[in-house]
Amino acid sequence: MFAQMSFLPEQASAVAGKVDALFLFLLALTGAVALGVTVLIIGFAIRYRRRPGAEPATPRIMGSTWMEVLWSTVPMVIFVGIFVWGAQIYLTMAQPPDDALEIYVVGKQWMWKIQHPQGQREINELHVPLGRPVKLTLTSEDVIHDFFVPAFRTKIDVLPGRYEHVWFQPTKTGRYRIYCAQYCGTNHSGMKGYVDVMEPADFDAWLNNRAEGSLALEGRKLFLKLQCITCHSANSRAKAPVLENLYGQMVSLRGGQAVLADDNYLRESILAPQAKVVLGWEPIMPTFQGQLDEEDLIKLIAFIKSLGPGQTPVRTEDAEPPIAPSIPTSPLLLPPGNALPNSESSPTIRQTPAVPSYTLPRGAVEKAGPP
Amino acid sequence: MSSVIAPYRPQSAPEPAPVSQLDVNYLNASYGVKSWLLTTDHKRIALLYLVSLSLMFIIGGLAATLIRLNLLTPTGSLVTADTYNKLFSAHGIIMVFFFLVPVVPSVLGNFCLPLMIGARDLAFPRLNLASWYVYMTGAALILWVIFSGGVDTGWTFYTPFSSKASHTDVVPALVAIVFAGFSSIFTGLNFIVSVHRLRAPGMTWFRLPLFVWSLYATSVIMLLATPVLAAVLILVGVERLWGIGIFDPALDGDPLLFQHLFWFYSHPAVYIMILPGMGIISEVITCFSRKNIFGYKFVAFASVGIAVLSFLVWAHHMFVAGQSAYSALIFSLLSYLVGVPSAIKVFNWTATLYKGSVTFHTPMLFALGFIGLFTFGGLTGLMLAALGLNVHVHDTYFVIAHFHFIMVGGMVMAYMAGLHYWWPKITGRLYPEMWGRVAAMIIFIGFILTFIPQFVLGYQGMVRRSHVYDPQFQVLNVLSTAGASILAVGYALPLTYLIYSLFRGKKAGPNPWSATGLEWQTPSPPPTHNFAVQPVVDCGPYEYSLQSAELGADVHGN
Amino acid sequence: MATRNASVRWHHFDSLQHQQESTTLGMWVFLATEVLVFGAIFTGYTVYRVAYTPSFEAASRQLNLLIGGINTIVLLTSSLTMALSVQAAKSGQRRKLVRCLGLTALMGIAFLGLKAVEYYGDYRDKLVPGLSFDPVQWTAPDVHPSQVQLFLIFYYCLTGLHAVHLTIGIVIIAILAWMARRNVFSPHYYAPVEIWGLYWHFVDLIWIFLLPLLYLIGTRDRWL
Amino acid sequence: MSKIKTTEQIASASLYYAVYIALVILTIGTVGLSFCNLQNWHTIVGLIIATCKATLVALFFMHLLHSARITWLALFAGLFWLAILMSLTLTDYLSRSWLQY
Repeated sequence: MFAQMSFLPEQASAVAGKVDALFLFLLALTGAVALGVTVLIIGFAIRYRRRPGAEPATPRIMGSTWMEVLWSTVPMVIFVGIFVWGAQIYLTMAQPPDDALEIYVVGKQWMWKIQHPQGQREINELHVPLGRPVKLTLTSEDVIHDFFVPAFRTKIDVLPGRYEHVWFQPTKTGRYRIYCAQYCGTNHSGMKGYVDVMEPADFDAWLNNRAEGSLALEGRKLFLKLQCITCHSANSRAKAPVLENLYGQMVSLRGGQAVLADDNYLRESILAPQAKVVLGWEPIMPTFQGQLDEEDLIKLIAFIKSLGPGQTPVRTEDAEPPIAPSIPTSPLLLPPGNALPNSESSPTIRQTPAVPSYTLPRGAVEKAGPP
Repeated sequence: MSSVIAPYRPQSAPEPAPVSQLDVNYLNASYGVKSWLLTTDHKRIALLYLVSLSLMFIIGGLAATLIRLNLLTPTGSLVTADTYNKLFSAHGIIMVFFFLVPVVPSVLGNFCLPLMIGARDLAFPRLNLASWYVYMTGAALILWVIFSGGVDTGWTFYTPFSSKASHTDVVPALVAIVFAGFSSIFTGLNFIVSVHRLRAPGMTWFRLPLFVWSLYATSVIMLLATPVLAAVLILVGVERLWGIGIFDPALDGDPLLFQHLFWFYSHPAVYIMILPGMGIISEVITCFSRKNIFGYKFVAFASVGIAVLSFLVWAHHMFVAGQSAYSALIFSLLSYLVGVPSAIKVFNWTATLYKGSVTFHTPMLFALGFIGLFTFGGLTGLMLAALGLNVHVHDTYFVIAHFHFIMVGGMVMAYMAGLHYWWPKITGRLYPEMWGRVAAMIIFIGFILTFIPQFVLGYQGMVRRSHVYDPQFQVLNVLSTAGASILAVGYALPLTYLIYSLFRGKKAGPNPWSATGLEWQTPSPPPTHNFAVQPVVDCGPYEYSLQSAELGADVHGN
Repeated sequence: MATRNASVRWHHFDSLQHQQESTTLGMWVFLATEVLVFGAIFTGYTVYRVAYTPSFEAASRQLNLLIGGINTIVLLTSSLTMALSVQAAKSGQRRKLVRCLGLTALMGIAFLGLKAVEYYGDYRDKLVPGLSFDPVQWTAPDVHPSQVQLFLIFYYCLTGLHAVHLTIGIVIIAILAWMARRNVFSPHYYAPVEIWGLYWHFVDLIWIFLLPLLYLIGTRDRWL
Repeated sequence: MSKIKTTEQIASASLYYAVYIALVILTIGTVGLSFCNLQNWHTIVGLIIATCKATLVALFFMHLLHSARITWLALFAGLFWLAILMSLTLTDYLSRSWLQY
């Protein structure tokens, strides 16, 4: 019922209702407090106004400790309650489910570039299926932007040089505004677009209609074109670690630390290979800083994430793999826990799930430095 | 008035001062431009600040006017996007760094603090004058930057936009703000040493007026936060000039580090703005309800508590900026802590009215308006501090409305209350009371109309710093602009009648409000050295009940 | 004597002693502010120092410890002469006061001179990001040119800000020496010597922390 | 504050020289230690020695030892706020990668 009230924007994600519930609760609570204070002030002011001709004598009231204690501790307790409620929602927002559909977003002055794992690319439009959790991995090519979808109640700053994540679960088909909420220069307020929430079947049709090479496939081409395969080969003469099944695992480094091979780690290892050198290998890799734009990086990372055992390309001539038959891409048709990017239609990739061989417990990751 | 037995009892009674003393005051003790530009009298320096800050307020207000006019239509038909960005940057920079932060300490604080503690001047008069010159240097520089092309970074100067992408005069703007910062450091230093060393005999810590307590707490923030701002702005300048990467992720820097250091100043700066306002309200509420403040020590310690806690909450400006979720949890919890002392103050002011003898003079109307608006602004702060909710409203007009409620609804209302309260002391003249009340009402109504729609806009998803917006937001934006025009009339009124009062206002006499503070025990305007004889204090600051009891009915006959 | 005291006492203080206590407190409060000016930059330094330890250690080893060490001694000596100046002022030894203040200022100048030599050496060694920097020489494992640059930027910002403070100190100490020659100070009035002494010692304190943070964060095998 | 304290404050020159010698020895010590292999402990050791030196300078050269409580308070405020700045900033950096996405 409340959601129909005109001052609330449309609710189109699973979390929107929770956010609005907290908002309406706080609105009622603070409204009551504000009303109480206002009534008291106006009431006192009128009740105790100076009457013409009356003496301005007033009782000498210095205060009351128990009242002070009361109105310090009661707000305190309420505040802690609000904090817990708000924190719960925030933590939900911060942890995408494992089966979320992953889509990449690159912000630049002043547009949103979106890449689907299947290779579809869009500008200022984001197509997503209804009901399926969607995890966005976002980065920026220049300054800080902010990906804001009011109908989803989600917002995240998009920083250059690192990946941020945000997720949502659309609950209603339709077109919803995307805004850039972080001031980013001249055309900041024009940096907007739409999320298109579609029925899963329509989404599949859309995906297939527009199929180009998948992201991982594009990444594979880059991997070969950039001669990465020369060192990161699967044979015994490899000069660099094999990348199969790397994503999501802990990697031991020279110097004794270990690091989780996540998006940010892969990104860093491409741009600054000397930063975290894998134990047992020489730091011989050159940097690719300046040779790759953000979209290329995403392609390469998508490729590395897709690499299952035995899937490293063999020779550089394999740049154009044979066309593969289309497979059902509807996320709803996939077995649970099988993330879409890992099972898409790259021909050299078998249809077996290529998810990391084990999943780390959350929070078990060794702390690392800033970005 | 001859029988006044004021709670502050000067050693020799504050009889109507001899004619010769009344004649010579700080305003007419000497004439000429030089006697003003080289003055070390805190009261004259306060007036120098008053004039320069009013000018800055008008310029910042003009920028706001253009912004609101541009937002009348969704397509932003008045100015170009670049101009719009420069306008809101100019508005933010001028209002925050060159008006709100210095205004109450530098004008009312400078004027009143020595009088209220019974001192002949601030501890370092020459430093005080120097701080005005430093401020003016910064102000001149920022005006030059704004009128020679402007700066388009917003007042927050987020990197890497400010250090790499912006093509405007960022570095001179940074330098100007560093100047303004040093000016407030000097002022804060002066206040702290004065409160410690120059209190009149008998003026113990718990007999200090609450305005002095709040100025003291403000000074602590000024001294300990401003240097961080100076340092981080210098780093941005170095990065920009030198082309290196302190905060540039392409060179292994971290843009969030800038935000941490920036908000370490800029969040406490909000309390630099609001704390002195709270002090003013304590003075005005007690005076116009003829009551002791309810819970003096709690209000005083709440000021100090706010000063300390304000430093522990800065990263609530960064909940969606990419800081760690654990850090966000810590800062959210701490943000709620700082709400407690503010709540204590509001409840105590309300309780002070209880069984008072309330009159509705202009300062009181402004003060009551302050309590209402500040309460509302503070309560919306609770919403912003709730993590899950913050994600949605962050960087939207909800935030804009929230901080305008605190800074304009709170701070500017309080400043108006203080200005009207001490105006007779400063100038020796009374302003037309009726016009004052009208202005207070107009400002209150205009303010509500301007900023309530912005809360709704923000929750509906209109992002801040928008030159153009979606058509469904237009109705509320037009409403807001309409409110802003009422607000503009409201602000123009005091400017007019206060200047008018300088020439035609009735003589005020030393104590038109029958107030208890030491500043009212000396003629209006005060003589150059404030007091003819050293005052001695033997009771608390708000003994209106005792005063009334001893004086009988005619105490408030004005 | 009385009239001279009256001329240096401001009207709003009860006595010279009252005034001196107030100015001393003022300087201490100002120094607390200064702690945070440097503290902000230290915080930035700390963040990157924790994140990029190997690069920071490698870069630190390239700094000239010989000059850094000598400069530390120079500054400590100047602090000694400054402390002796305050003592001389308190006990009214005018010639000693002038001599000690002069020595202090001279040692400050010596520090800046050595620092200039060091900066020039850094420039020749290609340790100045933006002006003269050689990314190729940083090849050790885990060492990155961009992170080395970050260390160097903080090195220049911190030592540069320190040098600015020192320069201000030198000018003021020189003025005080000149005033002392003109016999302005007496055992009753020496507040300026006292408070600017505090300032000078503070600048020394900053350097005491800069030495380990900039020069001594990795194991060294050579001075330069 | 009182007159008596002021006369007490005139410390003997020999104390200053002693402090100075201690400072020089500590400086030589800390520089010397940088040639020993302390692994990750260089900064910690360096900061501890620097804190000792700073304490000596503050207590004796800056007369903190005989100063009023308010002077201590000013110094404490500066250091305390620096601690706030550093520790709360580091809560972010040190916990950045705890929560995995």
